[in-house]
This record gives sequence, C-alpha cells and structure tokens, in this order.
Amino acid sequence: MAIPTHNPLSRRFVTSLLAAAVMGVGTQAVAQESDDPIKVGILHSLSGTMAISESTLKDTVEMLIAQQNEAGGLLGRQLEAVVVDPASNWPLFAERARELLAQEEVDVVFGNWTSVSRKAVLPVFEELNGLLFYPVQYEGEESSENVFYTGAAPNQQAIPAVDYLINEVGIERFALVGTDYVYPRTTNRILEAYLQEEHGIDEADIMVNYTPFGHSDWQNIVSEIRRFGEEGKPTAVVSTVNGDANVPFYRELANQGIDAADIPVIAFSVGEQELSGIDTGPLVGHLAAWNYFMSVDTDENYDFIDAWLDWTGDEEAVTNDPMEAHYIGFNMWAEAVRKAGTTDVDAVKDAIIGVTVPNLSGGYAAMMPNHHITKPVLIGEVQDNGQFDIVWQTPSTVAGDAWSDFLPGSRDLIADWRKPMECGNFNVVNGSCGGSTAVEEAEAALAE
Amino acid sequence: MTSSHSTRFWLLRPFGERTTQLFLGVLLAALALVTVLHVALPQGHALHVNAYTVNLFGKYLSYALLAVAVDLVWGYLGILSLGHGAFFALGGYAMGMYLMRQIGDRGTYGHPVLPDFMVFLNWESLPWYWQGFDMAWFAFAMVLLAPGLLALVFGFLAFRSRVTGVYLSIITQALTFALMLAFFRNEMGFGGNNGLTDFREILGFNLRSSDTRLGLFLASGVALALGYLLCRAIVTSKLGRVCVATRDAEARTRFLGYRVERFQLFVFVVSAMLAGVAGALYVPQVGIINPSEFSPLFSIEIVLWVALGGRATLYGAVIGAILVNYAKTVFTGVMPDAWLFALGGLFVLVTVLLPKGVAGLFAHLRRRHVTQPQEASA
Amino acid sequence: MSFLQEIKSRDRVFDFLAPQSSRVDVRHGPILYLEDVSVSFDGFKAINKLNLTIDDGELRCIIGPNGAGKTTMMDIITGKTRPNEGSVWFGSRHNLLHMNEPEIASLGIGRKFQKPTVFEALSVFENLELAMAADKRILATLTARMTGEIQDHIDEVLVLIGLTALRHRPAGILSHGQKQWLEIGMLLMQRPRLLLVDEPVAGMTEQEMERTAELLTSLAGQQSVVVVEHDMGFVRSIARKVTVLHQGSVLAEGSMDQVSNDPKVIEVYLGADEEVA
Amino acid sequence: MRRFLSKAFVCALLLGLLPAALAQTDAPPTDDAGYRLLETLDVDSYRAKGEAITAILQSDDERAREWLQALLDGRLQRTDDGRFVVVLNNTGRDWPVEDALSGEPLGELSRRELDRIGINNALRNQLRSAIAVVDLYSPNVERRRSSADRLLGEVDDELFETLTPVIEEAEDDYVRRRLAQAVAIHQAENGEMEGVEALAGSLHPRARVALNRATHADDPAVADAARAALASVEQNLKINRGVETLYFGLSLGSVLVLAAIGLAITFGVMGVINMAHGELMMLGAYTTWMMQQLLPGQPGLALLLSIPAGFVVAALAGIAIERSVIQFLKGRPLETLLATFGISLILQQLVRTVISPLNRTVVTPEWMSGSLIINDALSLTLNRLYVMGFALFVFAALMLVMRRTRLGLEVRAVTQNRAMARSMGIRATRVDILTFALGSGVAGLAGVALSQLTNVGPNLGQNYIIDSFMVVVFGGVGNLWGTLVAGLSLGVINQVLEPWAGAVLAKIIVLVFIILFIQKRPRGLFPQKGRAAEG
Repeated sequence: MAIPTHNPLSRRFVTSLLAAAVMGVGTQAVAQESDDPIKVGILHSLSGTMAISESTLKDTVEMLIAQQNEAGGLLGRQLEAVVVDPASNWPLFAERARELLAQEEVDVVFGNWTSVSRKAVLPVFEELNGLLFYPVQYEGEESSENVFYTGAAPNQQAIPAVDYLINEVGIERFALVGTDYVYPRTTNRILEAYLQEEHGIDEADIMVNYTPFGHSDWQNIVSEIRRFGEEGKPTAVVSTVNGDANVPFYRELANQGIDAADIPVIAFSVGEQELSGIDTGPLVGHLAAWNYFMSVDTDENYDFIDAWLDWTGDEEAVTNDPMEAHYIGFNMWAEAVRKAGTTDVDAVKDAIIGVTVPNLSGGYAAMMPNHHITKPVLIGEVQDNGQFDIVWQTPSTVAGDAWSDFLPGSRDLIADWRKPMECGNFNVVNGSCGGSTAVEEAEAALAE
Repeated sequence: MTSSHSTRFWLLRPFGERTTQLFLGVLLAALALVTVLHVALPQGHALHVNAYTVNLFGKYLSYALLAVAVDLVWGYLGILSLGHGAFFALGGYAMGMYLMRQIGDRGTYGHPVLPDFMVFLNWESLPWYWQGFDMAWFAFAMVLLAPGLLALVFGFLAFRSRVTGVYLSIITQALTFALMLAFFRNEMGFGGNNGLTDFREILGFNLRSSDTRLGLFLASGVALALGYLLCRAIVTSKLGRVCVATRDAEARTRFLGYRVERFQLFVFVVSAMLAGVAGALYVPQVGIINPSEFSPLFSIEIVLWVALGGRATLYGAVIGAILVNYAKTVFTGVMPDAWLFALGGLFVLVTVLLPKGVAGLFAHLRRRHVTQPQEASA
Repeated sequence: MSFLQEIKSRDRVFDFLAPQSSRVDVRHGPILYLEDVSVSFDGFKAINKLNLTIDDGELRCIIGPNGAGKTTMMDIITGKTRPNEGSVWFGSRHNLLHMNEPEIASLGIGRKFQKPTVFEALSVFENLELAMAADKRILATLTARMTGEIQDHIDEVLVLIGLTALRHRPAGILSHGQKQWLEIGMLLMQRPRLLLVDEPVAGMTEQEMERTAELLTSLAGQQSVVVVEHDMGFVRSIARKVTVLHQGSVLAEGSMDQVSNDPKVIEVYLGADEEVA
Repeated sequence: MRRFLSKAFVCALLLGLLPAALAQTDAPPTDDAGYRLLETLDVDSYRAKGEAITAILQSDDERAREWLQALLDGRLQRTDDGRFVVVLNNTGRDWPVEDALSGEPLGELSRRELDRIGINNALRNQLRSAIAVVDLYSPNVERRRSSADRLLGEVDDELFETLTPVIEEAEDDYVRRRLAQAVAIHQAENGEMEGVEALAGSLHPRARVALNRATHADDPAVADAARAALASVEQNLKINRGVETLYFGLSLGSVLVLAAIGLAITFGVMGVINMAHGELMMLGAYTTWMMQQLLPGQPGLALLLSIPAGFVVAALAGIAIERSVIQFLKGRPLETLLATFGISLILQQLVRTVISPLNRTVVTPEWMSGSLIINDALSLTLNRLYVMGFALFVFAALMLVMRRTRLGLEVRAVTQNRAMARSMGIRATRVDILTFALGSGVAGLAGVALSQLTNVGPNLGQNYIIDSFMVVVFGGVGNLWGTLVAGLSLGVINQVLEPWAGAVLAKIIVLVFIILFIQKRPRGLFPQKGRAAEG
C-alpha cells in the first residue's frame, strides 16, 4: 500500500473505507507521558502564493525549537515541530488546523499570515481550545481567547506612522493607497477617522484608493496621486499595498518623477523580505513602518541574525518583522509554560498574561490582557541594498489595542482575558460582554 | 445505453441499470460504514474515524457532486465549462449568507442584524440583497436560484448565438474571473477577500458539534446520491440522447427539428444548480466561503477530476473527484512542493494517455459499451 | 436582417407558436419555390439569381460541376445560410427565410448531408428514434417513453434500410454505405414532405446504388425528393426532370435527354463528355 | 547586482589587500583636519551636529560631499577604536568599509564594532539641501542640473541667500533657469508678487504648488495674481491630462497586444489553445534576469541581448511542448487546453523549486528609467514608451513573416486545408512545429518586455493569460490586425474607465463587455468570412 506511514489520515481513510483491519493498529495518540515531546504545530503555507512570505516563518519557528532543545527543552521535555502545509488555501487552513489540534493534538500552534486565513481557523481553535500565535501586523478588531497577536495592531504601526509624518515631516495631505482587502480597508478607515479627529485634517486632504491583488498597471492611480500632491500642501502616500503589486507601483512612481523628497511613501507591508525580491532603485528614500528592522543596532538582534544565517546557511538571508514576532511569541509561550509548569492550554493562557520577554530592538515585550503585546514602532528608510535606515522610533513601547478607538463599532469595546472579566469584546458603556451594539440594538429591535 | 429501460417512467429508469445499482450500493455502504466507525467505536480505537476525518470525507462528497454536475455538461453535452466554480461558489455564498444571519447578535460586535465585517466597515444597514437570508427556506431556494439564474442568462446568450467549443470555455473562464474580481471588492458587501466565516449554527444545530458534522457528511452523501440519480435519469432519457447527438453532430440535430440551444440551456442550468447545491454543502463543512472559490484555477481543477475519472459516465466523475482530492490531502501533507508537479502531470497524462479516464478502463475491462465522445470540438 | 428582426425571429422559436403537424398548402402546385435568390461570401457569388420550383411529389435531380452552388442551395432551403436577396417559399404559406433550422425541419423538410452524418455514439435504433417525427420540446423529450407503436415504426424502417441486425450497435461502427442508409432511414422517420438528398450514393457498391434508386423512386409521389448527385449513371436511372446548376444559377432544365443534348451544358461539362453522353 | 559587485570587491580584498585590512588597527590620524571635522559630528546634541555639518560644508574639503552623503545614508560610522569609516554594504555579518578620510578600503569589519552617527529629520533636510548646494559647484554639468532640479521647492531663506549669487554665475542656462524658478517658487510661497509673476504660465507641478500656496497670501493682489496664473494654465493642463490618459491606455494596450499576439498565432492560426502561454512569457522574463546575472553592471546590454535569447528559450520550450504533448492532441482543442494548463502548472512549480519562489530583481537600465519630458506637465514614462515601440516592432515583424515569407505562406496553406497542403508537398508537421515555436517565441519577447514593467516571479504568466485570450477572441481569431486593434482599444477603454470606475470595476466592466460582445459577434471584431468559417 503506497500510503506514507506517517500520515495517520491516510491510514484512517483506508481503514474506514476499506475496513482493512490489519492496518492502523496502535497508530492512535497514546496517553501523554511526561517524557514524550511537547508538540509545536506550525501552520504556515509552504506552497502556493503565500509560500514566499510564510515558509521563512516556518523555518524561524523550527530554528527557535532547535535552540530551545539545545537549551534543554522545556519542563525537561524536548520540543517537536509538527509541520503542515495549508497551501495558501483558506478552507485548507481550517482543515489543517483541525488536523493539528484533533489529530496531532499539538500543545501550541504558530502560524497564519493573511487575515482571511486567521479568520478561517479561528472557529477551529475556539472549538477545540487550542493556542495560536499570530505573528503578522493586522487590522485589529479581534481578540480571541485562544489567539495571541504578536504582530502589530493598527495603533502599533499605522497611527504612529502618520504621527511621524505629521510631526516630523510636516505632511498635511494624505493619499491612502491600498490593496482591496480587509487589512487596508480597516486601517485606512481608522486613519481617516484619526487624521480628522486628532489632527483636524480636512476630508478633502485625504484621498483613498483601492486596487486588486497583484495590480500591475498603476499609471492612472500614480498620476492621480501626483495631481493630488500638486494642490499646495505637503503630501504623503500611506501604502497598504500588498505583495506583488508593490514593484510596479514604486516603479511607476519613480518613472513619473515622484521621488521620496516630493511625496514620501510610507508602507506597512514592505519589509526586508519583500525588498529582497525587487529592484530597490525606485524605492530608495521611501519609508516603511514596522516594529523591527534587520538593521536594528543591538546585540540581541545581531545574535538572532547570526543564528538565522547559520540556520538557513545563506549569508544573504534577511530577517523581518513577523520573524521577530514569532521570536517574541515563542519565548513568551515558553516562559508561560515554565510559569504554569505544564503545557495545558488553559493553564498557559492564564500564565502568559503579563509575561515579559526581551524583543530584538533592545526593549521588552509584555503580553497584555487583551492578548496583544507591547512593541516599539520604528520608521525606516529604504536603502539601495534592501535594508532600512532607521530614521525615527517611538520613545517607548506601545501596547496593542484590539479594538480601535477610531471606529464607531468598536469605540466602547475592550478585551481582557483575566478573571473575572474573561471577555474579548467587553462593552465599557453598558458594562456587558458581547459587543458594542448588543444591548441597545436589541432594545431598539424590541421597541419596534 | 440501450433503450430497453425507456418504457419506464423517466425518473425510475436509472434503478434498472447495473452501474447505478453498484454505485448507490457502494456509496450507501461507505456512508453507513463511516457512520458506524465514527459513532460506535470509542476514541482511540484503531478503526475509529474521528470528527476530522468525517469532515474531510464530507468535503470530498460535496466535491464529488460538483464533479457530477460538470460531467453532465461536459460528458453529455460536449460543453467544457471552465466556470463551474462560479456556480459552486454562488451556492456556497447563498448558504454562507444564511449562516451569517444565523449568527445573529453573537458576532463580536453583538449587532443583531449586521455581520461583523459590515459593522467595522461602517455599513449602517443591511443591503437589499441580504434580505430574507435569515429564513432557511429562502436561503436554500437561493442556493438553487442564484446559480440557476446566472446559468440561464449566460447560457441563453451563449447558446442562442451558438458560441460553443473553445470559445465557450474561454468566456466561461472569463465569467468566473470577473465574478472573482467582483466578490473581492468590499463594496459588494460579501466580505471581500475574507469572505464569510465564523458560522455558529445551521437549522438550529451547533456547527461546532461533531454530530452536526456527521449530519452534514451524511447530507452530502444523500445529495450526491440524488444528484447522481437525477443526472442518470436525464442522460438515459431521450433528452439525454438528444444531448449526445448535439455533442457529436450539432447541425444534424438541428435538421432533425430539435431546438438544440434550448436543450443545451436546460442541461446547463440543471448542472449549475447541482453545482450550487454542492457549494452549499461544502461551506458549512469547511467553515468559510471566500472569492478564491471563483478562481479559474479551481474551475479547471474540477474538469481534471472529471477527466481523470472518465467523461460521460458520471460515476467516473465521483471517482476522479475523490481520488484527486485525497491525493491533494496526502501530498500537501507529505511533500508540498511536489503537489503542483503531480497535479500538472495528471493533466497531461490523463489527456494524452487516458482520454477515457479510470472509468474508461473499467468499461474496457467489462467490455461494455459506454458512450464516448469522439471529437469534443464544435 | 436588423437586430430587432433577429430577436423576433428568435423569439418565435416557441414550439406552441410554431404550428404542430403544419399542413403545407400546395393547392397552387409547387411545394418549394425559390425566386431570384442570391448569396455571396466575400464577394464570391455562390448563388446568383437562382429560380427553382419543385412540384408536390416530384422527384428532381440537380446536377452541376463543383462550385455550382448545389450545397449552398440546400443550406439556404434548410435555413443554415441566409441569402442576401430573393425569397424561398415552402408551399404558398411558409416563408422559409423567416425560420430557423428546427422550425424548417418540423415543417417537413428533411435533409441528407453530402458527408453522411449520423450520431456515432448512439445505437442505430437510437438514431432512428431521435429522427422520428414527434413532439420535440424539452419536457416531452425528457419524459418520452417507448411505445409499441414507435417500436414497430422503427422496426419497419430498420427492415427497409436493412440494418435490423445492427440495431443496437453504435452507428460509429457502420460502413460508409450503411451510414448513408441509416441517414436515409432517419429522413424517413421524419416523415418529411420534402427530402433534400445530397449525393446519396457516394461510396456505395453497385447493388447498394440500385436499392437506393428503388427507394428514392418509390418515395416520390407521397413525398417530394430533390437529389443532388454527380454520378450521371445514377441520375439517369432515377431522373424524370433534371436541373443543371452553373455558377449559382439554373443553366438548363428538362428531361435527362434534353439536358444532355443542350450545347450549353455540354460546354460546361467540356472534357467530361463521356459522363453526359 | 550591487550585492554581486560588493562580493567581487570582497574577494579582491581577501586576495590582495589583506595587509590594508590588517593595517586598520593603528591609531586614528587625529592630526588630519578632516578627522577633527568629523569628530565634531560624533556628539549627542543634534544642534551641535547641525553646526558641525555647516562647518564641513564651509571647509572646502573635497571629501565633504562624500561625508555628507554617507552621513545622510547612515553609512558614516565610527569604529570602537575611534576611526571614521564609510560602510559600503550593511548586509550580512561583516560589513565592507573604507576609511572615511583616506578612502582606502579597510576590508570587512564586524557590524558589532561599528557605531553609526545618528541624525534626525531636521538634519536630513539640512543635509539634502547642503549636498544639493555642493553639487551646484560640481564640475559635472549633469550633476549640477540634477541638483538644480532637486532645489525646486527646497529653497529656504538661508539657501535663498546662497543661491542668488549662484544664479548669475551659472554658465549652463538650464541650471540658471531652474535656479531662477526655484528662487521664484520660494518667493511665491512667501507671498511675494515678484515670484508669482515669474511663475505665471509655468506648468511645473512645483510651480503650481507654490502658486496654490500664494493664493492664500495676505496681500490680496498677490493672491489674485496667483489665481490668475493658475487659471491661465488650466486649459493647457486639461489637454495634457487627456493626452496622458490616451498614452496610458495605449501603453496598457501595447502590453496586452504583446501578451496576446503569440496566442493569436498558436490559437488563431493553429487552433491550439495554449494555456501555458503565460508561462512561456514567464520564461522570457526569467531569461532577462539570467542575462543580467551573466552581465553584471550592464543591464542595458543584457536587456538587448535577452530579446533574441528570450525568443529562443521560449521557442525551444514551445517546441518541446508541441512535440511532447500537443501533437498527440490534434483536433481535440479542449484536451489541448487541459494538457497545456497542466504544463503551465509544472513550469510555474519548476521555476519555484529550481530558481526561487521569490520574485527576481530585474534592473531597469538607465536609458529606460525616467520619463520623456514633453512639457513640465506632461511626461511620458520611458519604459512604457519603449515597450510600446517594441510591441509595434514585434507586430510588424510578425506581419512580415506571415505575409512575405515561405513559412507564412505554408502556415496559411496548412491552416486553410491541411490535406491539400500536404498533397502539395508541404510538410504539415514541420509547419506546426515552426508555427508553435514562433508563437511561443513571441510570448518570450512579451516576457522580456514585461520584466521592465512588473514582477519577475512564478505568477507572472497567470496574471496575463485570461486577458490575452480575451484580446484574441475579441479581435477575431486568426487575424493579427484584429489582435492589434483589440488590444489597443481594450487598453484605452480600461484606462478611460479607471478614473471614475476604479481599477477593479474597470477591469470587470471590460470583461463583461467582451463576454457580451462575443454573444453578439461570436467571431470577434474581424471575423474570417466565407464557407471555411461556417460551422
């Protein structure tokens, strides 16, 4: 039977469909003993469109596990990576998550990149009570009991970024350009509200534009931006353009004669990884906002980079923000397990809140009760070698805010997973758990 | 297909066929077996089928139904639709919208009416096309009507002006591509790239309980059986023979006095509706529907399932769908990079070496005559 | 034809609108009537001011060199090709230019193609079954059942075309001649008022030819038959009245002898004398 | 490519200059005046740094510009032993550096022993204009001009003082005009009539920015003048905008034509549906990348060479496909479609595994970047201009091949009547191979062109395949002219729609339009007429 023996599914398939009783004996997960390894699930796409970004994260986690094992493992047990490939296919993410939790019975999962994939696995993690560490900057508006968001929330990236543009660069006019999916949509909505409410920027001075994934013809939009910038006020572009669409975008900017001095572009999705694939010429001088850059000048970072170069065996390899997020997340989890003395999900969930570990930029990251962490915000300027020259950074770390204060729906919401509240969407106005509009809308409904 | 059964009432004819009896037998046996192994046996028993696997099979079955739908038009009508994913996805979205409405005020914002994505994108009220989806009967009707209507309009235009063969394939592909772009747009009010997810319950059953999942698995099985019977009944009827006639000599059929374009339209719509049902069964089992189901690649993959299983047999389509998807599950688990090679290789091998598919082999072995398309070109 | 008309003519393909068992009005003689019909492809005039009249129950042979426009003429009559000008009437009631193939077919015009086209994937029996004159709307077709009467009718024809033994074999395996016969059989199933037969004996053996000749002549009388043929021998054997087409219009018309002695015809067939003589 | 250079450079070091690398331990030359200048930079207070920069500027040290540039780029760093070095490349563990004073290479230093001299944005701006000013005196006229360009809108009061004399001295009148404009802009922004008048009629965006600001000036006269000046160019701008949109449309169109024309041959002439067409384009693009790897430092030459190379590579791939698969699927277009789709998947994955899933860097040569300036308001991006020309060239060449050559004749013969052509001694199989090779080769050319517009990655092909099929079908199968017209018109339609419909909707509208169009005219814009085309 040409079915790989280390794939339990195949065995179940055969056993159940053909009822071949001979097969599959003793393949079931046996009762946990203290000496068998702690299973760490890795849920990153290794094939398909997202593989470019996600496969490096898989390697990162594997590296961290290896390091942990060298350091004697955890609770005297070794760690073992369980890698599955959701193949950049969102339904498959849910399926694989189920496989990890129900089949492999892993103790923790590090994974996901896109919001949609996270949304797809969320119900699975809540149903089967798993732990997920999500390492990518995202749109916020979410706080799940089972998910820990080690990437930036909008207030840890977008908002400081525009603060920087306004206060340091003197920008008065913003073009919010993004790929048409939920992260740019939400981020831009937050920024629109923030710019108008906090900085009194006129609505006419904000331009919003969305393009499809992998958009390659930017001529019209760029010339629109150019005209938008000719109205007299210093203008900047806030780009939430995703992945492949970036190269043609920056190229068109450069060719239409817009350089960073005239209209700086600050990007939230362009990091070292993305730059390593493109002709950086047109990007030089433009900006990016992250919580970590490979060029951070600290010894922790240099240690991390060296370890990474050794692990990949590629001297050209780069590190980026989501990798640091995994680095932090992994250490937090390990710390929490030590604290709890067990890998039991509920125990770890309780223990991890308040855990503080060093980040790579010389500071510390703490896990907040809303399952987000504290991060510094860095602004970097693209250099021709694909590195970022750090031009500004927040004086202190910023705590991630699950519910934006600038969206009507989520203004009054907070998340706090400590007892007694234990609620991801607590409404401070009517003091109830379960969303901003629950009570009054229900009343309104009744009134009708 | 000899006309020996044709004296019966058309819907009952299939029961007279050996293949159909065999197919139904195997299918029902499999359903029963999985159910027993899942329910009766305790966790950890060697033969226990866990919820995850049941869920997986459920998905395969809904795919199989989709494949049957494609085989109906491709195998018997000679229309290679590269856009059936669109009908599948439309059915899925109809179901997804129903499930969204079922969440009610349990969404993160606790809004009693608006789905979460509408709340944080500041929609103040529910768009008109979301109305009614809180009622199961309406939603399920839409599962049939939405794809059916699209197929009707599109098919009417296409067949009326005798767009066939490659041209049809290409514009069906363009159709699903355009729909994908459209559904990616957040303005459309279908959740954009994130699609619809975080479903809670269906018809009052908790979607997160393994019993419900078993139920959905069985439902998919039954739907597949019924869909298969319907298609079988169609192809064994005189209408089915008109389809084959059209496939092989369209002009001739016209000169016999058959209004070919309307036979094509009829079958095309039926097939689209079946695809819609498949989508509706698929969504609650995988827990998400998003525009990627519209992607041309998916639609072409469906065609491969059919080609591999064997065209113009229907049961071949089922075999193909299950084979390919099982292979996909295994491959992406074991050697991710190899999957695309395998898939691509399949496309080439099947078309060049195995034009009649697996079922063709069976048929050859059983030396029984199965209707074969010769040149599928028009 | 303007778009609007096109729409109209297409909307008219509702069966209940089209007359069932449409009775063709032949009180005024001719069953088929072409007047000043012209059609051209990219400037090349395939049919040029063609006038042709077929009487009810007549057996007419149409001959002419390649490119004379024989097949195009058939395309026009059966609605496959629309002429640029002229009018085509079936009986004195039905203007064929306002109908599409299925309508024309259900009016009772049957056509046999030059290259025999049968449904290869279907059995001989099924081929005939499909051809049979019946309600050809979707639901009717879907729910159609096999009745004894239909069986008998098909069996008769099977006997007539001598394919009874092969009734359940796929038509694809038939020989060229057998296909020709099957196709003729399908025509008979249609019970048409007018048969258009394009080169029926191509690739037939001598005695197959003879039987075909018998069949066609026997048909004449209750049905009108138009035969397009190259084989002069065959034409001579069946022809009562012959029409010679040349460059898309009628060159000569009359009995076989008149025609074959017509100098114009001889000139056209120059170098092919022995065929005519 | 830069990386490659630095690599080569490092090797050179390791081979020959090791002693130099070792020599860096001896004490810094504190006697050097430059060293003392730089030392004043290494302080905490940014004001002090600002003064230091001015000091460096005023010291007529010829190394000043390099220092300032390095400081601006954050490459001016100090070693633990107090030397000032310029980091040449800060990737990897150890960074190649050169002595900031002597300029001699010091080999690679561990990044851990380097401290960067930080600056803030105030300083960055100061540095930028400072460097610009330095450049004004550079012997190189190009540099003077570009710096003059850069000064537009950058002028502040003190710079104003520095510049006013320079304007007179400048012997290059382009520089003089630009500087005058720069000064005028500064004045206009300060609401001085003089500046507004100087800028009247100027189309330059910067100028209009200044005028827009001037409209808010306290002095109403100035404000009115500014408004008048702006209004005077409005009409002119509208025209330019229209031309621009047209240009955008044509350039998008020419990309579509390039992508589709190869299909027009394989699909139109041979009736073969080649779903792997996009991947053949991808091969062409990767060939360009290869070429640039082989010829580091000469992206332009590499690009030119990759035109024939890309053609050959793709053509060979095409032949392979034709021989291995398509020839067995003659007359079964739908099967061909499926098989070639499979091939496209394989090719994509092949590139992913063999080369990399990451996009590859294809450099745009100097002569292709930037724009052709028609006037201050209208400039045509060069890379697209070249692509447009290239598309027309390819089209013309193809027409020639099809109309004038033996091959073209045979191809048309085989298309019209295979059997007949055969009997006339045309080797149909050979013609098939050649036709397919030709179509594939053209796809390769399209790839080469695309490498200058978009990502070179495994997905390159997918993004174009549907569009190109649409173009062919819309234009009318088997008709090259149709493809040309269809491609260009679709491009223009798309770009005209985009501003008000948005990119996505525009695309959707175009697709739906084509779908409906095919219903109305199944054979496209320019159908093949006659009985041959019937049925």
